[in-house]
Amino acid sequence: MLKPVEMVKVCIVGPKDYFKSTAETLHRLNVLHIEDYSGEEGYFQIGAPLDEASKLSRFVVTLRSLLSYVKLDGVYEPKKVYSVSELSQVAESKVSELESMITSKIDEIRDIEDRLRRIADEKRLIEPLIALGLPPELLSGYKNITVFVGFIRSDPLERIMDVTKDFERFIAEFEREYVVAVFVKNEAANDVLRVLQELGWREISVPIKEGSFQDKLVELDREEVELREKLEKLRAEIEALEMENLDLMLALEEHLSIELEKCELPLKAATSKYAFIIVGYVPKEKFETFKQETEKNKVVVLETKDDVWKPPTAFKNPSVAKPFELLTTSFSIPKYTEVDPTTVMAFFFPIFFGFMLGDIGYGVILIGLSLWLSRIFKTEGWQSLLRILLYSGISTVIFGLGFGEFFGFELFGHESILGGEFEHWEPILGNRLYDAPKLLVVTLAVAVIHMSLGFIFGIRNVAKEHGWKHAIEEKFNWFMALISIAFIITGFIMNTLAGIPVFSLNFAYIAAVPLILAWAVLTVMGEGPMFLIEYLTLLSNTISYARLLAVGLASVGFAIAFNKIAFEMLMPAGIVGLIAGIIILALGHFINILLGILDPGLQSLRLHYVEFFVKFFEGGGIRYNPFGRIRKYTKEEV
Amino acid sequence: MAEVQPTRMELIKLRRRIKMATRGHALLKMKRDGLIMEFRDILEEAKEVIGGMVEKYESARERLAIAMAADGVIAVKSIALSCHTEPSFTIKKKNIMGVVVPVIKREKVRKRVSERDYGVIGTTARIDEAVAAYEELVDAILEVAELETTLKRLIEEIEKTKRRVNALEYRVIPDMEATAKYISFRLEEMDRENIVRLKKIKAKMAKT
Amino acid sequence: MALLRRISTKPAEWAYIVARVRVMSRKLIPREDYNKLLNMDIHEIARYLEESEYKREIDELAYKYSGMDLVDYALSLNLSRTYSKLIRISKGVPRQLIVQYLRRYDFWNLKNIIRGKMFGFPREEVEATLVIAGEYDEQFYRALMAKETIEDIVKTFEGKPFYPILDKLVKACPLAEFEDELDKFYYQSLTSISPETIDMKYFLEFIRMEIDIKNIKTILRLKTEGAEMDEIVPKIVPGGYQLKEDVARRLAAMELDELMKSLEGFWFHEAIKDVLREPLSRIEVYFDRMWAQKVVSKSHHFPLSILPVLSYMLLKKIEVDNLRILARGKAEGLPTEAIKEQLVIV
Amino acid sequence: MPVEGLVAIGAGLAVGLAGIGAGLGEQAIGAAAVGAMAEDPEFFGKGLLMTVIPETIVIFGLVVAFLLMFI
Repeated sequence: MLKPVEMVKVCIVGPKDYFKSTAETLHRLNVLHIEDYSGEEGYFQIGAPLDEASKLSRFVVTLRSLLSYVKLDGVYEPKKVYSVSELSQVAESKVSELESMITSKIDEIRDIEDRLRRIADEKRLIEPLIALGLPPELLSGYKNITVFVGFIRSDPLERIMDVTKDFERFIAEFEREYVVAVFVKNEAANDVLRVLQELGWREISVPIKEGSFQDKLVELDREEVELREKLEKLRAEIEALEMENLDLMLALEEHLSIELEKCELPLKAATSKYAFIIVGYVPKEKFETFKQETEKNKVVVLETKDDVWKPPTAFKNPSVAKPFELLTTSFSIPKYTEVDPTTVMAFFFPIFFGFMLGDIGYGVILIGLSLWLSRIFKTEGWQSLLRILLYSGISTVIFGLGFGEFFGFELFGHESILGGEFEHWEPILGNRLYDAPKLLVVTLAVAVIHMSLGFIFGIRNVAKEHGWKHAIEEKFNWFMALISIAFIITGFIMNTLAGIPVFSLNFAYIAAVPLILAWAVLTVMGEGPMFLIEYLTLLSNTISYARLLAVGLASVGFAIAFNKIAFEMLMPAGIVGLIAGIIILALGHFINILLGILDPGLQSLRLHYVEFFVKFFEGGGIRYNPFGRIRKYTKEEV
Repeated sequence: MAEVQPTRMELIKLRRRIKMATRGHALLKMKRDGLIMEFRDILEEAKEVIGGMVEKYESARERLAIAMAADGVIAVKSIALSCHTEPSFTIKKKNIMGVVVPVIKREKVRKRVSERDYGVIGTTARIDEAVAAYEELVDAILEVAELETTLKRLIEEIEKTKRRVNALEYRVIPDMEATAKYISFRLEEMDRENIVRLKKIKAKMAKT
Repeated sequence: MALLRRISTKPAEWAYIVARVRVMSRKLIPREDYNKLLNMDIHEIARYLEESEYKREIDELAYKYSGMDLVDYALSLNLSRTYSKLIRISKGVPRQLIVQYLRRYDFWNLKNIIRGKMFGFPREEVEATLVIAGEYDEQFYRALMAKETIEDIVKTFEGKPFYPILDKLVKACPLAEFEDELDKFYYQSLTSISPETIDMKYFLEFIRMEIDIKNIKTILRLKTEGAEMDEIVPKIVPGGYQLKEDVARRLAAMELDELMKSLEGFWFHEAIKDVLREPLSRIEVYFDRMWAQKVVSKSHHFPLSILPVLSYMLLKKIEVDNLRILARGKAEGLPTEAIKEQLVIV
Repeated sequence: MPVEGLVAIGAGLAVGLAGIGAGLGEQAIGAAAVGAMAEDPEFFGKGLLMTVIPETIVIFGLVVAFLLMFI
């Protein structure tokens, strides 16, 4: 529960001839977490992939490329599961068959896209010419006259006049520039060109010699439409083709990938001329079967006591807590030797969440929402997240009962919306608005409990890794500091309740003194005097738990505000008010629920990550990732 | 053999030629052996150089790959394309035992810094090294080319010499020796004929 | 008190971007993974990237490309997107400085486009090298690449302060000189900012130190190839931190051995004091690593400043370069050691 | 009567001023936390923790207000 699955380090040694069969077995067993051989030292080298790897790689790359054209959303359930023997026979021919079928179509698509791009270019040429309004016949085909057609920054009329009087100029505005056509005698052409260039002239090469630009444009538009239709059709065809072959393609991809993984196993192994060694970790409980099965391949499986001991972390949590592994791992993966905080988080997270939101109405909505969404989003991550939401929803309902809140209305007490008998009841946990100071004290108590747990884990982690001396100097001292803080707060509260000046001496303050002294001595010894300042950090950590109340108050505040606006200000004002009131109510609570998922979720997470984990959790572990995989689109005959 | 004039003059000439041929044969044999030895030496060198070239090719490819990765494909490729300088070289001749072999006088293809085709500030030393590696590779290729030509020529020459030696040994000398034998045989026969004839004339003269 | 004043000016602006950048830095490829990557082949590297921060890019491109092309495209695209994202998520002074820094990619893109045009590379290949993160957007570059000639490309920039440099290119200035001029222009435009606030001062100091690194690399590279002083001097970027123009001139006049010795006393000396005999590309790797480490440690000293952002941008660029070298090395079948030597693993 | 009014004003000031202070303190932390979470949702826990730390000041204000009002 708090510890990950126990691992043993194993070493598989054998002659190279048996590598292939060993790889088969290892992949099938799917339990060995392989430690890659670095290949830096000495006699043993990283192995070279088996010969088939090259061919398989080519197929796999092609297949995945083809598959990338299918948009597979989330979780796809195959209609047909292919058997391995069936696949390995047809793999080669099928891949090239699929490739040629689809490639020709993709090529066609590329051609059409190219053509479309050229049409767009041509259209861009023609549009300014249409603006100019001269028919194409006039723009070329002269013997003694040169025509300049192009864009220009400003009207060249006067400047050309300086050079020659014998010319004709047409001009039109086009997209913040001018289109111009200048007709001059050949003799003056060079001078005019110079003048034009000075004005930033850019030539337009006239695409057609006769007909009309408008007609050409229409023609191009028509062609474009046709091409686009064709493009759509081709895309649909590809999709149809792929959907039709999808199961086969997925199966082939899986099959080839698995074969490839086996062929590339040597890259993780150390090999010499005749032998190979694979080093890795196996869960202790599976070791015996693993050894038996693997040794059928005439290789030796040894349990080693290597000095490099970095086992991967395989979570071992009850299924209730499983979804919370997502939250643990998004902080970091615990090291093998560390306490896995998942179960603790599974306990506290919903409590914090519920404490903050604490409303029967919102809780019920959250439960419904999570159940509904979990039918839509099937991926593992979403499922975990929605399960966490469900737990939080349940907790919200329970705390809602405790606080006596329903959509911000009070259920119990003299303002109860239920009226009657309920007006005499008191909410078990108190009313959050009126009993805020009381609840503040509760949150501080929660803080001390939660963080104490963190320190206890911390003491255990450090003791395990560096010995008890370090554990006492680095973690136990802070645990005492925490207790002293608890005493100080107690003293503070006692004085306040008694109505005497807060800092006047009492029993709790005195109790804190020896703890503080012990803490100070240990800290100076273990970490140095610089770290004494961290006492303040710990204090701020403690106060940080006040957010349990603060976020809740904000949520209640919103709800009450919306209710007040709707019921007391709008609804009494007739039918329009009624409608506006209902809208305000729905909208307000909708926003509040959104915030109610987001904020308590994040804050609860934060309390775990920042205040709790930092006390003990270093992380940086390796996730247990055994060699092999669970087949989905293919099946193996026994 | 019939066309040979079996005269003493001819015999003397032939004898001289046989002597010369035998000496030539010995000389050619020595030359052949010498050439083979030379060939072996150069072959050794060639092996080394070719090995070096392959190595340089490998390293040039390495450098290139890394430069492409570090400085961008475009930069590296365009530098390759912009390298207009063709390797220039002049062919001179060297005499190995009367065999003329080419010596390729290489101009180093290494470029001057000021002839770079890429900015220094925006690139890394990888691109320098890739360029340098390729320049060295060109050098190495030229060296190999040179050795290869030499080897080819040597092989041809060795073949030729071997053919000549064989021709002398198995054909020319035995032929000449046979002719000489024939001539001397004929000459002896002619001598004998003459003696017989002279004896007959003597006898006739004695009768009359 | 000075600290208090600094924090109280516009802390939220910095806090936001720095926090984001810090998280992004954490997601850079860890150094241990390079050992694994070195054992993979090109397709496996692509797949590794598909499972990392490069997923989106690989997925988008893998239907079409594979192997080296895929990795090349994905890396450039990811770098562009990462940088654009930095601009998108910052505002005020941080944004201003980030934009200024990223303008280097405008020049990088421009150089590549001009080269591509000059040597006739296919458009796709040029596109794969573009890092769209500076002043201009994708649309602009597309239009630029579609232009017929280099003259047309140059004409687009008429009126820009660096237009004269482009104009020179058209008038047959060697490509090498043109590129160096552009880079020098970039650094000059940065160092000419007047350091009004403390943030600007940090930024400038960073740039000046980067210039030092550039300059010493340039000097060493050119010296190794036997360049003369007057060949080196035009390639020196003015405005260095310690390695100012006159110092560079003095160093350039020395023999290589003497030069190496006189580097003692420069802030970057520690990077290379033991490795003087190694090939230059290795020495560059040491420089880059030391520079990155320096920037990272400085960014820890000044957490609410531009330095963490700059350090991330630097590390990201190093990562992309590393991955590209790795992938290309693997695709070309280079030996593992040769690849590892070229990686800057911070 | 006038004394009670002054007390109420004092209590209001205690809460209000504390709130302003906390808000000022939280601006940069909040910006940083949001930034980190935007990159990587895993920073939710740490981000939240950092953000709410100054907010204890408000609780101090509130406690003071309580003491003024009720005691």
